[in-house]
Amino acid sequence: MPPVILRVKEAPTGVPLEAESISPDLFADRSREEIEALPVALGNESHRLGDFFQVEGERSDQIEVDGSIPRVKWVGSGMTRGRVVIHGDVGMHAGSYMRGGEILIEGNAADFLGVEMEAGLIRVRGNAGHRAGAAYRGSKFGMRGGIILIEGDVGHEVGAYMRRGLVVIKGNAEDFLGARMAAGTICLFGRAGLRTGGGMQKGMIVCMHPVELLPTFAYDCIYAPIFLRILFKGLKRLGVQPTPQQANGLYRRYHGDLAEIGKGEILIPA
Amino acid sequence: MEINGVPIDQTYAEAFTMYASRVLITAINLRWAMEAARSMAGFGTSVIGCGCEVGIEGTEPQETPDDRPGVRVLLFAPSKKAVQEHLIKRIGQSVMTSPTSACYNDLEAEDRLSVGGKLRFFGDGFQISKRLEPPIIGNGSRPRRFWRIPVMDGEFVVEDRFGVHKGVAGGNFLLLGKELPGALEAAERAIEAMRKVKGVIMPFPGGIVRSGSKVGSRYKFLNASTNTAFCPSLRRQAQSELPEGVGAVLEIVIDGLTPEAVAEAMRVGVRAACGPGVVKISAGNYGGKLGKHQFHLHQLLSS
Amino acid sequence: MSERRFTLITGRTTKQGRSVHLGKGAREFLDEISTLQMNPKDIEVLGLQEGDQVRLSTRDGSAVVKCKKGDIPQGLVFIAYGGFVNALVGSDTQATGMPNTKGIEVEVERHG
Amino acid sequence: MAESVGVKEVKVIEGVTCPFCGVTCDDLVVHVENGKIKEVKNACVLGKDTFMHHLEGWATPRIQGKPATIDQCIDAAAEILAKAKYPLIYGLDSTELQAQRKSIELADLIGANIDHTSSVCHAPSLQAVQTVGISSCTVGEVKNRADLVIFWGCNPAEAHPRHPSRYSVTAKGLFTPKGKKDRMVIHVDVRPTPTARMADAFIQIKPNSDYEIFSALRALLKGHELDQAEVGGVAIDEWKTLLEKMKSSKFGILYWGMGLTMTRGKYLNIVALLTLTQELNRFTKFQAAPMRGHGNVVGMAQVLTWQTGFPFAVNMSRGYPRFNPGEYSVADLLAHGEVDAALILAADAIGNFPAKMAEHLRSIPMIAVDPKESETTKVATVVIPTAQAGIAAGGMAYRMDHIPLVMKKVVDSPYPSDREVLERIIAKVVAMKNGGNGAPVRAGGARG
Amino acid sequence: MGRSLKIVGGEVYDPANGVNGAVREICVQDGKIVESCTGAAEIIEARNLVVMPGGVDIHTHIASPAVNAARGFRPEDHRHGLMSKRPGIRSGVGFTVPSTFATGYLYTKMGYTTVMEAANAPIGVRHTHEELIDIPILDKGIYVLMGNNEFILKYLKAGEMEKVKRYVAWLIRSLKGYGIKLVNPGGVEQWKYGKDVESLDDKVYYFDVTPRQILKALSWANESLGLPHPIHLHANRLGIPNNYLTTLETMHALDGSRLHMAHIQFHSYGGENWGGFCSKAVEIAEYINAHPNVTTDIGQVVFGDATTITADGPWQYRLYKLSKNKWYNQDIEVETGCGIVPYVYREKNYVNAIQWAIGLELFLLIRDPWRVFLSTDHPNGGPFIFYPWIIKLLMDKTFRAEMLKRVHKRVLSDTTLPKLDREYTLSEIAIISRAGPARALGLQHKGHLGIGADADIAIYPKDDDREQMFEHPVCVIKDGETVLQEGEIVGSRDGKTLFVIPPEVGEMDPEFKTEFENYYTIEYENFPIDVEDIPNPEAIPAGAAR
Repeated sequence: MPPVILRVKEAPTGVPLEAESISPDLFADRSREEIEALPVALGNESHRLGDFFQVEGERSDQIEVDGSIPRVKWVGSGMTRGRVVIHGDVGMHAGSYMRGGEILIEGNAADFLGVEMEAGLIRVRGNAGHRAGAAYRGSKFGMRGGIILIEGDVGHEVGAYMRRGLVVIKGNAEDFLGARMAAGTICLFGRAGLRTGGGMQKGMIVCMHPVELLPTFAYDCIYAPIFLRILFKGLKRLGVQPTPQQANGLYRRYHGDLAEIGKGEILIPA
Repeated sequence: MEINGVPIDQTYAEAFTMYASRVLITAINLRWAMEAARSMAGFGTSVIGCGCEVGIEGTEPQETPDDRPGVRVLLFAPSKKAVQEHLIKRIGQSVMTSPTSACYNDLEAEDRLSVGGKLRFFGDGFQISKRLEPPIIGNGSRPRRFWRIPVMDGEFVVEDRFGVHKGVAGGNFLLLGKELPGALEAAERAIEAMRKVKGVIMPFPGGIVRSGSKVGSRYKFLNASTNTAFCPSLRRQAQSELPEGVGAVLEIVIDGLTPEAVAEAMRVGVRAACGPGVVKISAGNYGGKLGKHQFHLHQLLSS
Repeated sequence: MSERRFTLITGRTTKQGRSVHLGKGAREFLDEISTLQMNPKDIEVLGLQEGDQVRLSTRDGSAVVKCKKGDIPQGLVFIAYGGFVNALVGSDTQATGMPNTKGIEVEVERHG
Repeated sequence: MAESVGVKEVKVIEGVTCPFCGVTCDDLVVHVENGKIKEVKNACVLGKDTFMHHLEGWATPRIQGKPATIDQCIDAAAEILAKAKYPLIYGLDSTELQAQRKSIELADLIGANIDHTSSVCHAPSLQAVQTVGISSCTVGEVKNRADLVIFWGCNPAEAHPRHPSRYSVTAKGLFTPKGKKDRMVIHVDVRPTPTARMADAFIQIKPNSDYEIFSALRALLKGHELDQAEVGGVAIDEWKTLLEKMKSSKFGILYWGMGLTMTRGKYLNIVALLTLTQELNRFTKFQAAPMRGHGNVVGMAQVLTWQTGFPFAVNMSRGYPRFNPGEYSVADLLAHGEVDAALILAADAIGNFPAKMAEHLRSIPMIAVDPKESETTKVATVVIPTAQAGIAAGGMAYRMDHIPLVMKKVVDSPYPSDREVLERIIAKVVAMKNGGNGAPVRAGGARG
Repeated sequence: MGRSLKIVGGEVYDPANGVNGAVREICVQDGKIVESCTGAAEIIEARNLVVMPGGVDIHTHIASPAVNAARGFRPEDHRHGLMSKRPGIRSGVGFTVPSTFATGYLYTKMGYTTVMEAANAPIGVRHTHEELIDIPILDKGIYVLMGNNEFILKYLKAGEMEKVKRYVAWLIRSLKGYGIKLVNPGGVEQWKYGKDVESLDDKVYYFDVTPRQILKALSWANESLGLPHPIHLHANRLGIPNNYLTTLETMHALDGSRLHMAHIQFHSYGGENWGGFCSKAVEIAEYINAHPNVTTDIGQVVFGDATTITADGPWQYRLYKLSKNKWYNQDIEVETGCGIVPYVYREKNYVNAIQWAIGLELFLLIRDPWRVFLSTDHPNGGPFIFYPWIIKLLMDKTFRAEMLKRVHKRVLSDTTLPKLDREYTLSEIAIISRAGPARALGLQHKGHLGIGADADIAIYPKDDDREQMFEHPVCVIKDGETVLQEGEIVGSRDGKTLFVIPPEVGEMDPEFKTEFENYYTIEYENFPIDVEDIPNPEAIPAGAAR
């Protein structure tokens, strides 16, 4: 199926454009004219998608955005199928509530990437902002499934409140990585900020560099968890190659957060 | 029909349906994977006395979920529930106990039995569930859940659910030998060839059974007894199937994930067995009354 | 250089709270918001005198204020909310809406 | 201002509510002579100055820096707002409930972002409550029952001067007849503030270590031993002692301030605090409360919540309310340069915001509605002076514990109230949108 | 105003006036039902439609400091039910704790026109009146919490019953309240030191009075002041297994006096513990059937999201520990408490399923529809927007049978619900959702379509799917003005605030001001609310002392 290509006519620079209509579910059965007529909001004004993008192709659940759209929000939010590729940056809430399919962001993603997503794959070649894979305010749980892979750096509270799923970060993370997570897996290849895993209930955070841990994490042992081997083998399928040292080596295991039920674990190469 | 001068009876092996599962055991090296597998397959010769039939299917040096050497074990039992019970018992007692081991499902099937999901309680509340999704475990497959159970050497990883589907048990053929050493040699040749076939096990010791059985006995409390028709010593006392000159009979029983795998195993097994010292090849059946599968020797050997 | 690194605390003071009613251009107000409180020992270590001008530099900006001895632990410096603080505070809120306004890493050096 | 001549007119107004802070004292006595405030009794220095100096630094109506009439200013403001695609309405703390109510109606009408000073004050506390809840009470409960009061990262002696005497330290109540003698007061902060002087104990902690400390206290409360010997620069044993005091109190209260909301960790600092105090209820009665309030900031959160469902950082651009701190909060809207016009009411945004945020505000059309000149009015496109709420305009204000109180008008002002200005802007915007005559609309936008 | 209209051709259900489906013409003038219009009248064609008085909700939580706290602390709830602004219509959010404008519109969209806000701490009533201003269309009244008021406890301790009465009258008058609400009497005062009461005869710390004394005293005060509504009681031990015994004892304690038992579903539980949790609906219904002094609303459970909001602080602490959800607690000086915990009722959870069944059992087992009223104890049992779904359950036993297949199977074995064949008639629905509550509230001009009644009228389509029918009124008229047509709000207008003027029973003692200021933190003079502060007040006179 040839993709629908969205060529950026005029990228918003100030007032944000909200374009949850850029979603494979909506493009799949629509003609080019119908896609152009999909609604978007520039601040409090209603517009057509075609006012901002030149649409090429139709009736496809493959979408390519040909350019950087850092002020375009909600791209692929709630999508269940297909693939969205953005050849550049994307604005807030990309892939939030996502339930299937794939988003590839070749540039950077803004805050709230993949928040409360349930399934699917989000891959970012650049950096991602705060709260990727986390929860919106008030929700008990964040990401409920799916995979987020960020090749660059990330902001605060990435993977916070996570209930299930996998977040892989090749770069560095700021504070509260995996804070209050209920379960799930976070794998950080770069360096962590402060308070990693603060308030975590269960779940696993693997940090490939030494981490300054909270006093409420307790050291257990040095060992080679078999599960990591399964995880790393899987990561290779996503193009993430752990070093042999990381794949086969020993890890220091800490459990916490003892302020909560304390069944989470943080693994750091020994 | 004759192969290498050995006549093949115009008969068929009668086999029946049993539910099958396939387990992949890995460990730090092949030796320890094999130890666990052997232990798991132990005392799993016949459903009659063991409740299930278990055997080692083969080894897997690389392509395992954790990239460690592995051994595949097949387990057959009369019902899904029985498969589940025996998997839980055998993985729990023989694999979980074995140093460095991990245990994965290796059968994609609609029906899936909770096995790790039951063994997890051994973790006494410290067990950890991990679920991995399609792009990580290969696109198109279902998510897989693993249990990580803390044990004294680290952690025992066992998959939550194991696939089960209908398999075939009781595929067989009989080697009628002039005398025992020659018959045993022929049977060994057969087993060696058959072990290369995927998806089958020969559950008896070394793959070979000498105490073939028939249905029923003169004792009310026993529903199977020695296969009088093939015991050389009873050739004149009971109704016998043995021609003159047969001094020893050995049987090879095959359980397989599919009828095709059983047929293939029988085909390569019979071919390898046929040689000096073998008087005839036959097969065991119950007149077509017991099993749904019939493997006609002539048919499968001519293909 | 490490002795020049401090943690900057900002906050309300009674004087700032009172003088704000005189108007934000009032001398009392400007005086209060442009005064850095430091531990006397830290002043000494930096070779400063009370009343000296110091430059505060953070990741996000810098400001020149005068220093004053205060009841404050070593390693901390305090300044009242106001225009001078604003120059030192960044705008990232970590998706909370609140910029880092207290507990900021700051370099203090003599100015002029 | 009308100077009256002849007979001196003297009024003594009792039970006046102070508009300055969240203590919201309602026992002020204001003496007014000839329309001027002569004396304010019972107020703290901050409250007193609020009244006594309310005439100093008054703003004047102007457009683009040139003097204008109020009517012209309202027209200009309406025009800016009606045209804006992504406007911001902000401030709203130092005013009364009816004006706040109108500000939301305006935001709804024009599809604006609306946020208030909570956003850069106790919004992290609100976010924490949204995350885990809170075990709390009104200040009267503290006055009547508290035998342990902890001030953590707050400084009531300077920011809420009458809180200790009215509610929390020396106040005498039903089960605390001896006031201070019936209470233990503990102050925890990174430096000894004047509040330390009224406390029985002061615990000095390292900056930015609150999260670690609350987490450690929670773990200790659950019976865990920790690997560390000290947390936040204080020995574990000392924390254990504090914990024992908390557990053995009959009624404990922990008040926190911006020492927690503004430092690294933000709302998660408060989450840790709130879960600790909630969990202490397994042992005793334990509560926590934020030391809120510049002005009537709590009232704004209240009315915004009942009208939109959300206490701050509300966006109406899609025709219905949405909430997202980090996106619709004032700091982020400005830092990201998203808004294209702003109405700043009763707050000095430029004077209080980090430089980068202020920079964006300067670059867009901005309306400042304020009784007094400020850094904001200095650069605003339109300046509309108003009567100061709680002094020259009546209304309602909320105390830090959500208790509403009536603010009395004690003197007249030549300028309209905030509410009136907003009503007139709304009417004008409605007229512009409908091409109509701009007749005032009623509360709730009633029609027919 | 001054609009005249005639609703013609409709099947009228006006049980208070004995009209049961007859085709009648309803005439309206100046906001009231009249015998006939004096001049030209607008005609509303109602042929093949059902005409009923506007709905009256006797127990709901829609505006109060507690409700607003719940709104503020549940942003996740508001992502459902977004309501856009339109000219004349304000935007809002609405699910379990809707915003104010949304609340008015959502009730109107079901044909409801009068609702009673069921729990208010006196010191927060000023706030509530402010919220009510922003709840359009509906007429509203406020119950004032008194069951744990320390002044009442103090007067009771001293045996000063007259002071209790005077204080109650002062509170109602000062606050422009409608009735007396009790929540876990004595228990909430105990909660202020982290405890609860276990029985009607437990003594409250320091005050040494019992829940039984509080109940009797406030009931007596209520009746001797002649307030239109009986005491509105959230009994002790809400939500706890085996609480039905306390419920029976409570009703027995007030034998003979008028009594409204709020959300009785939550008080009809058996079993020694959660494992043995079971229904005691039969026992409770039997008692109510035999005691005409008792009215009740059910507090029906609806599956899905709920927000539990109650002054019952100790219960909410238990629920927080049970559910592990977030927990908001606000104790209110001198007066009461408040707890909020989000909750999800699940079909397959046996406790939730049995709670659901108990509500329906009670509806079906209590024989006199004039004494049992429709409520979900919004939003405790679920949001009020599910009233039409509950009506369908009551009117359609086939639908009940379908639901029984979905819920936890213990409902089949452990409750009488599967055996109950009763189906409510339209007239009975009109009683439990309008005529009955209005009568129990003493609102003589509400809940019926007789001459002189307020012209609050709901016109529904005839639809065999009763949920559809009650969810989609064709037209709703409030005070004679059309406020809803074809499913859309067409005329948002302000509703009235209904309050009771109690009889003069004497001023408070001179020392009361001192005591007040000793224990409260506000000035005595700043406590009362001027009627001028209420934009559309309507005073309801108290009746004769009983």
